[in-house]
Amino acid sequence: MIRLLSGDGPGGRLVSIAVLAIFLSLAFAPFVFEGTRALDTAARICVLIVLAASFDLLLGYAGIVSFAHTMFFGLGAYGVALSSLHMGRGFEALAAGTAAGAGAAAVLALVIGLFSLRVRAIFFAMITLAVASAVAVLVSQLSQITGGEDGLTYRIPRALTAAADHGTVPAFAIGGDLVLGGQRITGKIANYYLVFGGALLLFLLMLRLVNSPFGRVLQAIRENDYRAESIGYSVVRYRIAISVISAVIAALAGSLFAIWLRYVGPDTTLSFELMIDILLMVVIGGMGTLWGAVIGAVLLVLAQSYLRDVMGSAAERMADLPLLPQLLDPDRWLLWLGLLFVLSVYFFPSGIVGRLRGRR
Amino acid sequence: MLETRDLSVRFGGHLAVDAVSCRFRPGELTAIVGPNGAGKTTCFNLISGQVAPTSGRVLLEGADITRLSPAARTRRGIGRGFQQTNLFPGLGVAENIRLAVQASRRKGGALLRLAAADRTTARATTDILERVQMAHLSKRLAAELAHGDQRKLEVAMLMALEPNVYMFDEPTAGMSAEEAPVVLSLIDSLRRDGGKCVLLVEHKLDVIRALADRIIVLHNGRLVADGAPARVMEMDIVQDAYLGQGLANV
Amino acid sequence: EIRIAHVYGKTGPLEAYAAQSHTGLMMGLEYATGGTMTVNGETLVVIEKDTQLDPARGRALLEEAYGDDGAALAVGPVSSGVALAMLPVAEEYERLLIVEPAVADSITGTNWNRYVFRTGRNSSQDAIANAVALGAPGVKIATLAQDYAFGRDGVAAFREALVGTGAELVHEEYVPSDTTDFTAAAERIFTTMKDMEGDKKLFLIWAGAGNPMSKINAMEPDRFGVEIATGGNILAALAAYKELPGMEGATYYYHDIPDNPVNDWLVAEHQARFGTPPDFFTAGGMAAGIAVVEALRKAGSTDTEALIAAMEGMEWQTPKGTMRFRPEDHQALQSMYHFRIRVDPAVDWAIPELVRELGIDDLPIPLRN
Amino acid sequence: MLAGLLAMTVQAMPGEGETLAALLADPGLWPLRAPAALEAVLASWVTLTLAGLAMGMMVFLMASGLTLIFGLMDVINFGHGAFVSLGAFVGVSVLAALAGWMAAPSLPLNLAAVGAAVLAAMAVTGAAGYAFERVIVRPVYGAHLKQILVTVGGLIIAEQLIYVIWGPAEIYISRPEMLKGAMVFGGVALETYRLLAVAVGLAVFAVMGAVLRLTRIGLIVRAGVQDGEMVEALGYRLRRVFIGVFVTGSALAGLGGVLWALYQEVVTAHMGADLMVLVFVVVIIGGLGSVTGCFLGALMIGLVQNYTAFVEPKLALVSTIAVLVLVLMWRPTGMLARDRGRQS
Amino acid sequence: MPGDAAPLEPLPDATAGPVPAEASHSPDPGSDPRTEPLILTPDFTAPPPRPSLDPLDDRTRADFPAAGPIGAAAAVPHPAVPPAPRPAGPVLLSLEGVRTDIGRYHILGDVGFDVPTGAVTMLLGRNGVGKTTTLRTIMGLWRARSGEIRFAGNRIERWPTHRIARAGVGYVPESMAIFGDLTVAENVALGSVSKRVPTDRLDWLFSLFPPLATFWRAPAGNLSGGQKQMLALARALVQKRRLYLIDEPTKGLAPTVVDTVVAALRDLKLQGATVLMVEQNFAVARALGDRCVVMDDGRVTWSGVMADLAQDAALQTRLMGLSLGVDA
Ligand SMILES: Nc1ncnc2c1ncn2[C@@H]1O[C@H](COP(=O)(O)OP(=O)(O)OP(=O)(O)O)[C@@H](O)[C@H]1O
Ligand SMILES: Nc1ncnc2c1ncn2[C@@H]1O[C@H](COP(=O)(O)OP(=O)(O)OP(=O)(O)O)[C@@H](O)[C@H]1O
Ligand SMILES: [Mg+2]
Ligand SMILES: [Mg+2]
Repeated sequence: MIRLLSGDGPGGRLVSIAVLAIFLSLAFAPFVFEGTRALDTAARICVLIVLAASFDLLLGYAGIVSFAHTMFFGLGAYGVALSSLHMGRGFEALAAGTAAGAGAAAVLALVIGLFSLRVRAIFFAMITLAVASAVAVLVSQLSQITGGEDGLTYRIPRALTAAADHGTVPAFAIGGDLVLGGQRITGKIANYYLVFGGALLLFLLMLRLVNSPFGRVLQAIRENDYRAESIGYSVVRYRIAISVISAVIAALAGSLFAIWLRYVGPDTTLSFELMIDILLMVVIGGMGTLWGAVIGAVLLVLAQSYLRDVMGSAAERMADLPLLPQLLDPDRWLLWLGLLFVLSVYFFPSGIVGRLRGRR
Repeated sequence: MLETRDLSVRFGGHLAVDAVSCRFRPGELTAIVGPNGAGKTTCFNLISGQVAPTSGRVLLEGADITRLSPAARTRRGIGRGFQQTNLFPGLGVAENIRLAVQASRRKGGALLRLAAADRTTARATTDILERVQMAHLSKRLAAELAHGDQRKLEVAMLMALEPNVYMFDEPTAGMSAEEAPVVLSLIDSLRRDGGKCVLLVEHKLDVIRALADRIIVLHNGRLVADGAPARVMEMDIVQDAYLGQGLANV
Repeated sequence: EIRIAHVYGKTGPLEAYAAQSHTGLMMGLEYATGGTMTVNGETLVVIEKDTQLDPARGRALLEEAYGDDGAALAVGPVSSGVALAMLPVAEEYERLLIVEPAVADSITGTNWNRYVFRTGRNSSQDAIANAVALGAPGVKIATLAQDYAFGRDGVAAFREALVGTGAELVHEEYVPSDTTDFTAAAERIFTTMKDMEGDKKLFLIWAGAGNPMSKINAMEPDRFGVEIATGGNILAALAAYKELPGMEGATYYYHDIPDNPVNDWLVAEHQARFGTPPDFFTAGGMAAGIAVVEALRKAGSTDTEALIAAMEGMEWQTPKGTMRFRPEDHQALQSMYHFRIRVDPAVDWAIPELVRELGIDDLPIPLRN
Repeated sequence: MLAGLLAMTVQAMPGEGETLAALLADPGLWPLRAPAALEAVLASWVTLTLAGLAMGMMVFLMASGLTLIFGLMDVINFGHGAFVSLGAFVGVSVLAALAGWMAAPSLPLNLAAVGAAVLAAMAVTGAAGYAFERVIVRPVYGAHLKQILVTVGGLIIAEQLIYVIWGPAEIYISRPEMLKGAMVFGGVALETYRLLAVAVGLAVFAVMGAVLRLTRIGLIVRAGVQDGEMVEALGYRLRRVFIGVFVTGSALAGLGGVLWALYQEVVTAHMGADLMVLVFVVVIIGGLGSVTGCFLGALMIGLVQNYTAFVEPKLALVSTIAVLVLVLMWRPTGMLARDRGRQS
Repeated sequence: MPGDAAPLEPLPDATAGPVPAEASHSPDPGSDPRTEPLILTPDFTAPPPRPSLDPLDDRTRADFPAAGPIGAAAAVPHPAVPPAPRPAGPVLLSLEGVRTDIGRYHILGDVGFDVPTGAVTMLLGRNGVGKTTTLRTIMGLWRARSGEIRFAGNRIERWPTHRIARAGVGYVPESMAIFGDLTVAENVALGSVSKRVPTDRLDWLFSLFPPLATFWRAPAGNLSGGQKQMLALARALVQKRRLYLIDEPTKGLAPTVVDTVVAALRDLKLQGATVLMVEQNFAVARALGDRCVVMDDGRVTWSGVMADLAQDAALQTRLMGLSLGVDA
């Protein structure tokens, strides 16, 4: 277990409990929660955990700010979509698309890195912003290939859709009326476990990565690149390496997402809003610790889905007060999240995880 | 082992290092002295690769390393400490040293091994911590150390690199009279026991007298004297331009 | 109880449209049920779902609506991208999705499936209506459109429809959606058109903010005898049309134009409740609301097959007069309005005055599914 | 490089590619779609040039505040866009109230209305900048990473607050009566409104230059960014100076916002954020912290965009990025970046 | 625009005379350097011309008359034997029961001592005992958790830093805190309250630290370590202050310059200034100090007249762990 987690446990009792709870909920989501939305939310969380964690590799571990992370995510997703459209429905298409997306992401990250990681870090932030916006435009321009603004809808192997039936879970009763199992395993559930397993694997891989000697060097570079260079680490190479790795992982996350969703479009995979969401997840959860990405992703997805309901009822209760109802309008949920974000940047720069760990 | 040939560098109109040629041998501790701004640190920068020379070459064991990056030179065995303290401020003291140990063993590229599981690196780290008498500080962040301790950590990181050529830039500046000897005896042992080539920039004459096998004097970027300590110290130029009344000659 | 899901982009850049659409839908249900909100003895309940303009979310919400909330049918969304992502869900769950007001042709075109109906216009309808309104023998027309699928489809439909009118399309100019400076595009168009003879028109197809109309007008196209023409817009945007009195084009809706009891009710009620006349998307939402009620009544149940049978070819009354679901692609055929701009200083926006109503039969909308 | 890649992809597309390839191959074809006299061609180019310069000037107005804050305080304010939007909304509200002055065919009245809107916008954005500095930016001076994060957070909040106050709808506004239309000399048309933008831009440029040259503020702020403690230890009230600069920068964003709103004739809460990519590009190619560089960069972008859009609209999309790439290949720190000292 | 003007490059070093032929060839790498010191021609530093202090003044340095020779500073007599301790004047600064925490660490626990007017008080102690922290606490850069700090009759422990500075306290930090992106001229200008500094003050600084004149328009980040230290001192000395807090000024300075600094601080004392200084070099401390405060582990362990400490090897060993040598 310890080895599996690369010796880097969540740390702190509360964090451990939270992470364990998240893991269990995700692992048994199809059987614990009712309804399609819950399953969809769970799958989304799996993908976003990987995406946010891969962004944290850059932001938290290497101190590089990139606004092009969703671009790589998109590459992975479009890879699967295009291969499924052109090669026809099938697992080969999924595999080929995934590989192609990851490869394209690696190449693009390498080019951007070679070009801009040599200059100051701020430059990298702005240049990635510019490149990402150019790619988004390109995707909408090349609508014959990419489906433009409207995106692409495609079919995945039948074994992964709700129509397929993979048998039922053996049911057994534990005392009295309590019966576990018995559910039908549809292709959708199989699909979910594909996403879950993929995400878990990638996450463990990243955990390993940041606790490797390589990961330590990244932190050193973040702290003082000049010094890192002078003790014999080639800073540019490390920076480029991590940006390529993080791009590839983002692309893989994109592929998982595409397999789950059976739709890709610029809004779901390339948008600046998604980029901001990832940023929020990483920062609120805690930069520089992958567990932060886990907690951040879960919180943000839950907030997006449920914060609004809470706010709606609060707004109703304050209906007679001036301004407050507007501020609490469910449509203004982003306002509160932004506030939370800013607060977390200063009051717990190490995010929720850092905060909870500190109280150990 | 290390040699510079007509090394020069010009910053704008200012010739900071002017055709400096000299050789450094293993087992020898060379002190480099000279007034402020004479070009000592810049010479170091040229040798370790932080600054590219306008002309001239740097040779290590006969090979030309003038075009290599600082990192590449460090990997070939040139270790360099800084005059202005230059650490990883947000990391712990032990981690600072560990990174240097890891660098010297070229383990930074390992993506999937576990850093914590690397016993030999860990052992080397504790070893160095003990040698510089900083074991009690190992968990503190480098940024939290007092100035003198930061200087010591700087030296410790250099030790951890285990280079063949050690370059110390005023390692004891700001160290108290009690602490400095610890560091100095370490430096001394490098040369005597390790047979390493040591370059030392220092303004404290007692240190130079005690340690140096040879002194090089830089003045306005030029090498103006090179020889045994006693002889060099007597020279007029050194007396007038550098030593002054000698308040520092404790 | 019958549950109807309204899945639409409540928050995000299209918030304003979304709000109109929702108001319209609710008023449509209210009007069609005579204020009782019951059909076939069952209460209508509207569940709102916010896609935040995210297709993935839209898709998940629609699944939730059908799967968990038991919605009999769904209405929405605002954005075409979201709509396209949602279409397969309707097919998978075998429930109806009434698209309103997303306009992409492919919704009732290449990506259509039999569970999809659309009460809103599609972009061809817009383009063709404009072509019919503007086209006449001897007229030379240039187009300026956004360089993405919507713009190119629009111009393509416009070009096709123009063929029958005797007008000639002499230049197509496409610019990025985020263009802010139209000097270059205008110069290119002027360069092409200035030495031509006859009536010269520049037709703008533009969605969203950054409408180039007044910027091009500021470059005084009349120097070269070029007149600007464009389709209708929401009231707020009509303010900018004040600079172009006399401009012609075709619009989807303006509250003063249609003359029927449904519209009279809508205008009066909207004015009374909100202090403003109903707008573009209010009318669309209402059309969808009435369609839902009519269909449920006609089918007598919420069974999807019964509903489809009831709706194919169904005609019903809307603020825009009679609409008809074409059986082949489930697109609602409807009137469009050829207008001319009049400026009244007392009104905040420019008034599109009816020149001619372009009825269902005047508009040859191609089948593309 | 990027442009080249793009050109290749575009060429690969059916239809489009042919005309494009032909155009690229034969520059003689460029302006000559229809037989036209040389003067007419010339007139087009003059129009494009004047318009491009004026557009650059407007971009400069929006970028100037960012450069000022960036150059002096080393704070990258990703929230700058929110101030542009805020200024635009305030300005538009004032203009709506002064509708009478706007509609009157009198230049002084028109200008008075615009002036009032600008003042109000600057006052409000200045005040917002004050709050932003105190609450959001102050704790993170010197920490770039945190600045980026915190100001992005500020951007989200500010945009949402605009929604709360002005509602979700975009607001349309017309230019004042006398600033509509264009001035036509021969075949050259120059929008009247752009003249106003040019005048304001030049004035701002001159005033900024004078203040920075004649006062010590620039010095104190630049020193304060490197080591705020030491500046305080030398007896300066650094916080006050910082606030002053930040407020000024934000007020300039407000000014840019109003002028941009009147140019676009519509305001949306995210208009500022949409402009940020352009503004960043201008600031980068100008060189971090250089007001003159920002000025030149803005003019350059204005011209390049117009020229490419005229010659080949497909390329206009990436022209900005291409300029950025080229400038950075030539000078990795931008055209006029200040020489920074060594770090060791 | 000043921000945009490229800093003037330092002019070709006017101080370097024509290089005699034998100076330009380097020592024969073959010969053993230990046998014969190779003596090359020394070139004495001629005084650089005095540039304008105004960092915004673009005139070239050639416009200014030459200043006095470098010997000017050395001309100030400074006997090798310290002067007899002067009677301590009225107390200018006093600390009482000062405790300072940094984060969760307790660094100072009960520090108290007096600094008399017109004298140099030395703060001594091993590394990490809290000397720097004491100076920073006085300056208001760390906040004392409890205790009193009085300066010229005012309680200043709650004052903001800039107010303390304006009350007449100059500070030379241990890290030097040079503004690396600013030119030397701009750094010095920031040290002065008025925009124009009296030229005699400037002349004095240039004669103390000639490199400052040479690199007047260069970015200060490019200075050598010792030159930065000189700049840090100059930035504090350019303005007359009542009290100077100086943290390890001689570290990294060449022996001649150390002498110069000692002379300069004596000068300052003659002008009526008060100095509180941290110094590791006991010879310097002994030569300059009138009084002495010794710290250990965050508290004061001894304070008194410098001469008492200088003459008592046993006391030195007790206080600082080893004998630093006694005066004859
Ligand atoms: N920022 C900080 N955070 C935590 N601890 C600190 C910090 N700065 C200093 N310390 C601690 O405070 C103690 C005293 O430090 P200080 O710098 O005052 O020592 P000093 O006497 O000046 O030593 P030196 O002679 O080495 O400069 C040291 O133990 C140091 O580790
Ligand atoms: N990057 C640079 N740009 C311009 N000038 C420089 C640069 N680096 C060093 N110099 C100049 O070169 C000269 C030599 O500097 P160097 O740091 O080598 O001196 P040093 O001998 O180490 O002095 P010290 O004993 O004071 O540390 C100095 O005058 C310095 O101002
Ligand atoms: Mg040095
Ligand atoms: Mg200290």
